[in-house]
Amino acid sequence: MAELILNRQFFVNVIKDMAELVEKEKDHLTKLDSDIGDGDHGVNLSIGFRETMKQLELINSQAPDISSFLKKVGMILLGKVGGSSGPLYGGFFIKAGADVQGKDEVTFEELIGMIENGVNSILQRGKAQVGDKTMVDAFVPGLNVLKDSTDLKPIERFAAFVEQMKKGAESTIPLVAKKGRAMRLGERSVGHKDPGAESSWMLMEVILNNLKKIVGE
Amino acid sequence: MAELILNRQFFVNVIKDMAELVEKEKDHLTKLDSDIGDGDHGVNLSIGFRETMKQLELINSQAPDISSFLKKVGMILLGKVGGSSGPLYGGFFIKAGADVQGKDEVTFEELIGMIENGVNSILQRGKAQVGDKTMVDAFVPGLNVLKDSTDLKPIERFAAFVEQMKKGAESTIPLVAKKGRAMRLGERSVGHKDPGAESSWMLMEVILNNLKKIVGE
Amino acid sequence: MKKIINHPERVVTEMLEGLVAAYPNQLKLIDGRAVVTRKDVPVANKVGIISGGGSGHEPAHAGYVGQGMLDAAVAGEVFTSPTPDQILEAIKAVDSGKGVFMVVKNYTGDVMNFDMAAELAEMEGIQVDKVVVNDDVAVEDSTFTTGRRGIAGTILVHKIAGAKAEMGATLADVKAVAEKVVKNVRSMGMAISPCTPPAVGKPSFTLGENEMEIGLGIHGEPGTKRKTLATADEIAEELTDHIFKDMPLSSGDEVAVMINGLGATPEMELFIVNRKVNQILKEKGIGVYETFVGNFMTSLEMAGCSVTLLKLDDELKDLLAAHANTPAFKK
Amino acid sequence: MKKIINHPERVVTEMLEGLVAAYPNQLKLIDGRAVVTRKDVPVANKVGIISGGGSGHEPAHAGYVGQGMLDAAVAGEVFTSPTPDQILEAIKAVDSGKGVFMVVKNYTGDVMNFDMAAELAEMEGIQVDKVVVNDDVAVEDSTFTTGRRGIAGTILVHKIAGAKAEMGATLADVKAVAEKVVKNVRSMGMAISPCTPPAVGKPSFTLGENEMEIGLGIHGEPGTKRKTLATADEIAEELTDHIFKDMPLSSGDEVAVMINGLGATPEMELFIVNRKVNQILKEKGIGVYETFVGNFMTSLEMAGCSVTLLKLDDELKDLLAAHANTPAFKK
Ligand SMILES: Nc1ncnc2c1ncn2[C@@H]1O[C@H](COP(=O)(O)OP(=O)(O)O)[C@@H](O)[C@H]1O
Ligand SMILES: Nc1ncnc2c1ncn2[C@@H]1O[C@H](COP(=O)(O)OP(=O)(O)O)[C@@H](O)[C@H]1O
Ligand SMILES: [Mg+2]
Ligand SMILES: [Mg+2]
Ligand SMILES: [Mg+2]
Ligand SMILES: [Mg+2]
Repeated sequence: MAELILNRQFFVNVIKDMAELVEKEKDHLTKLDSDIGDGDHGVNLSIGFRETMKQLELINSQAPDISSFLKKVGMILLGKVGGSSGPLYGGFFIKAGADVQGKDEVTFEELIGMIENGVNSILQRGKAQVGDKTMVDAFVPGLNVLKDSTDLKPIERFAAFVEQMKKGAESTIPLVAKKGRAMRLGERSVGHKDPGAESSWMLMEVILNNLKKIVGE
Repeated sequence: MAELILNRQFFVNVIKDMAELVEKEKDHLTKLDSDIGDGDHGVNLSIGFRETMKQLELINSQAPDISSFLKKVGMILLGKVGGSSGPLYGGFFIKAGADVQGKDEVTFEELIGMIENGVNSILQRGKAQVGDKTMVDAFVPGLNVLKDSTDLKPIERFAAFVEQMKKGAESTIPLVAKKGRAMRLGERSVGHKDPGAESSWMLMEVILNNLKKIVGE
Repeated sequence: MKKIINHPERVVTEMLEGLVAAYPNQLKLIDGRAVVTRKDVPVANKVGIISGGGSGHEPAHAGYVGQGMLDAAVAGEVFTSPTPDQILEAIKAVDSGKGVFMVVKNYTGDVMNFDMAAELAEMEGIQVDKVVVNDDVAVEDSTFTTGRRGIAGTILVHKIAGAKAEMGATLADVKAVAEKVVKNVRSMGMAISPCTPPAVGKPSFTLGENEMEIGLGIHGEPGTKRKTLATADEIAEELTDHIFKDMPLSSGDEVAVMINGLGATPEMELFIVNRKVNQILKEKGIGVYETFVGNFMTSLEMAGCSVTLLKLDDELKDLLAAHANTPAFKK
Repeated sequence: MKKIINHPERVVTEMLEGLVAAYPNQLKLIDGRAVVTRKDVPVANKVGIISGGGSGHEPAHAGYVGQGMLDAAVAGEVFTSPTPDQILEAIKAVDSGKGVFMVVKNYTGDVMNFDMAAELAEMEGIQVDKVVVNDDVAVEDSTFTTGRRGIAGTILVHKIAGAKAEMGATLADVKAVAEKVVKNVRSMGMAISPCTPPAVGKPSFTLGENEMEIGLGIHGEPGTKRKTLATADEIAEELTDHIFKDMPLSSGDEVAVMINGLGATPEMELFIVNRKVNQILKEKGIGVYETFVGNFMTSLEMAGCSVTLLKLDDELKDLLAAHANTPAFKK
């Protein structure tokens, strides 16, 4: 099997599908956030991705490489999503592109590095740890699986990553929130899934689905 | 009959008796003021005259003449009575003494001039006219009688003055207030006697009573 | 009544003590008289400028004591005129021999007490003159006044008369410029919630959740009309309309604008009002020489605002721009 | 909800327009970005100082833009952090090549968004550094923060970092002095009535007629305890006690004092609190170098106050005394 190469169109498709996902899951995410937060997570993401879709053609045509394209996407999310998830997800995309400057296609291994950079940006920005009941509870264990399961084929490997993130999101249910707005609820946050943990595995699943399309599964 | 001469002790006695009157009529005056004002006229006068009584011996011993004595009394009333009646009555006493500097006794004619000066001070200070439902409705017609009834003997003349002031006070009942706090009530002030008009004839009656004592009636 | 105080009867004294404690190098308090003066009074060769009135309008008036504005401020009890003996004390403290000028707001009590004090001072050989400020276009007569009330425009009188005096002007010249300000300054206010005088303990009036009061004074005395709460832009239009009716301004005129908060109004709202007032003036071709936005003449914790316009000429502009250094107003 | 506004969604934009309309010679607004800058930015050879945060805390922060304090302020929606693209705009506007210093209050959202903007600016070759202000001794963690919140003490950071930058200091030196202020400044607040964010339309919390909330933040987030309303003196004691526990001061130390109103507190009450704070400090032999009383960091129309103490050394004293000319703070 030839090496898995991801071109710029791959990333454009991913963003389009993420925008579609967010519209579909908006109410679900907002509902989760109204249980333990301020009930705007789905709305926040929707505002950001709608603006991204509006500008997608333009930024795609202007960006010289994948790095710039993702930086622009991240900037729009930064400016429009607001709240906590704005800088977190915005930073994720900006940093994901940071190491692939000048490239118009990347390898699967490079994609893993991009995701690692993105997750590191979330950790650095939010300073949350696993167990704080945030998206970090999905991303960190997921990323460990993604990096470690070098024995698996790309699709299986990425599927294991998403699967682990999904478990990580489930794992937030019994936790007491230690970061973000849910913190103020203290013990009362127990029994609810963290909305950001939920949105994060869903967004990563969009990448998985696009990988599958490429390898023609 | 010898000319009626009023010495400094006369004025000291008048002030003492006014203070006594105010204590006796405090509730009555306050009641009138609560009908159409802010319910403090009796209280205001009481605070002022009590302070005057406290300092009475001292100021009497320090004042070189009747003028200074009355000025001091007026100053205490000015500083303690407050509200509208403070400057009005305070000014009354200060101005009453203004023309009798250097004197330790005054004639009955001079007393009339002193009262005229006092009333003028009230007119100048408050700028109220007859019919505005204030103490001016008592003082002005009263003063006219006092000045004009030159045919009467002193006591009768002064009694006519007080009698006319009392009538003037009664005349405020059907009026609509045009000055002072009662103004805000507009038509609703009709049917109530003005507290300042009431206190003014009562205070002047104290002078009458002291005149009577002197001539031995 | 919710207030951060110790005792309703001690609010004025304790407030003045707290003020002087904050500015010990600039201000001093005449013990027991509720008179705050510049520390350097009497200022040699300068007409002394005093003002005062009931308390509850802070920073008016003690906050305006300092270089280029007042030499002394006399504080009465809340919403109650100070007494002539207090005022006399202030007059004596600031007189350098050049005379004393009193800036009095047009309330019957204030006018009577300041006049009385002036007469007493004159008996002691001090030259005293005054101006009566009546900038409020809302009503001709109110509970507290005969004729129009003095409200936020008073601060502009302090500023301009103060600057004139600081330049060494005579009492007559200070009076002339103060009267020029009074002739050219107009204000109009509104409120959305009342205030509670500490000694009274209950609100001065009540307003429905959706009502506002237009044209009311700074003691909670009733306004000219009660209306449904309007937008900031509509309020700005209504207030300025009243002023224009009373003092027509034409294209080319220049004004100073004061958007004054009554105590509990967030600055955000004052700036939103200023935005519209500024637009209205620009549309009419009226130049805005300077704008003041803030709490200048308050009514305890009343929520609402007033708009003041002062029509300027070159002299007034210069005096407005002159140096001033007081706790509440610096230039 | 009673407010003098046009529309809850436009309050921030309209407020900033009204602010810039009031100070057209000193301030300008970056269109559509809710960024207010000095009119003369970038100031040659000067480290640019920026701050910002959610709106509703006026005059913070746009009111402190001007000579000797901030070069720019970035406004978020009410009680919501501004976004990195806005902040980046401010950074670019004020950078003269000497770097940009950010004064950030310790709220998770603010810290994340300012950090993000700094990284973006650095990618564009602009040197950026920051200080995180966490003066509130009330709580270690709150709804909005990890660690202590930044409240009124922030204004003293603006003043001192601003003065240092104005003198031509390097970015590292500005940072060093700002961190010295943060290390030596402590605040504690209380409230007797809540505020209503315009877009929310209802009060952030409710308090009984006889209750007060101690140690609450400037977004109406809960405090550390709810108590029966105390006297001004007792409140002053409680607030300063908390500060002393956290930052022991001894006889001979010198401090700057800030008595800050939360928006709807009559100045009278702030001065009554200052009176007692001043007495407490004097009794302990602590010198009061300077006192600031007023609305510096508000919470819309919340009624209440905070007390801030900044322990001074000679450097801080000089910088505090340096010239400053901004709409809300003049020296
Ligand atoms: N410090 C943090 N680190 C990582 N994730 C965080 C942090 N704070 C919040 N989050 C994530 O952000 C989500 C909430 O996002 P959102 O509702 O859009 O923002 P806000 O809380 O400002 O309304 C949370 O569910 C959590 O997963
Ligand atoms: N302008 C005025 N001229 C003459 N008398 C006045 C004037 N204003 C008020 N008064 C008198 O003062 C009285 C009220 O006095 P008082 O209750 O002591 O003062 P206040 O009205 O300030 O509470 C009124 O009943 C009226 O007679
Ligand atoms: Mg949320
Ligand atoms: Mg939110
Ligand atoms: Mg009365
Ligand atoms: Mg009264």
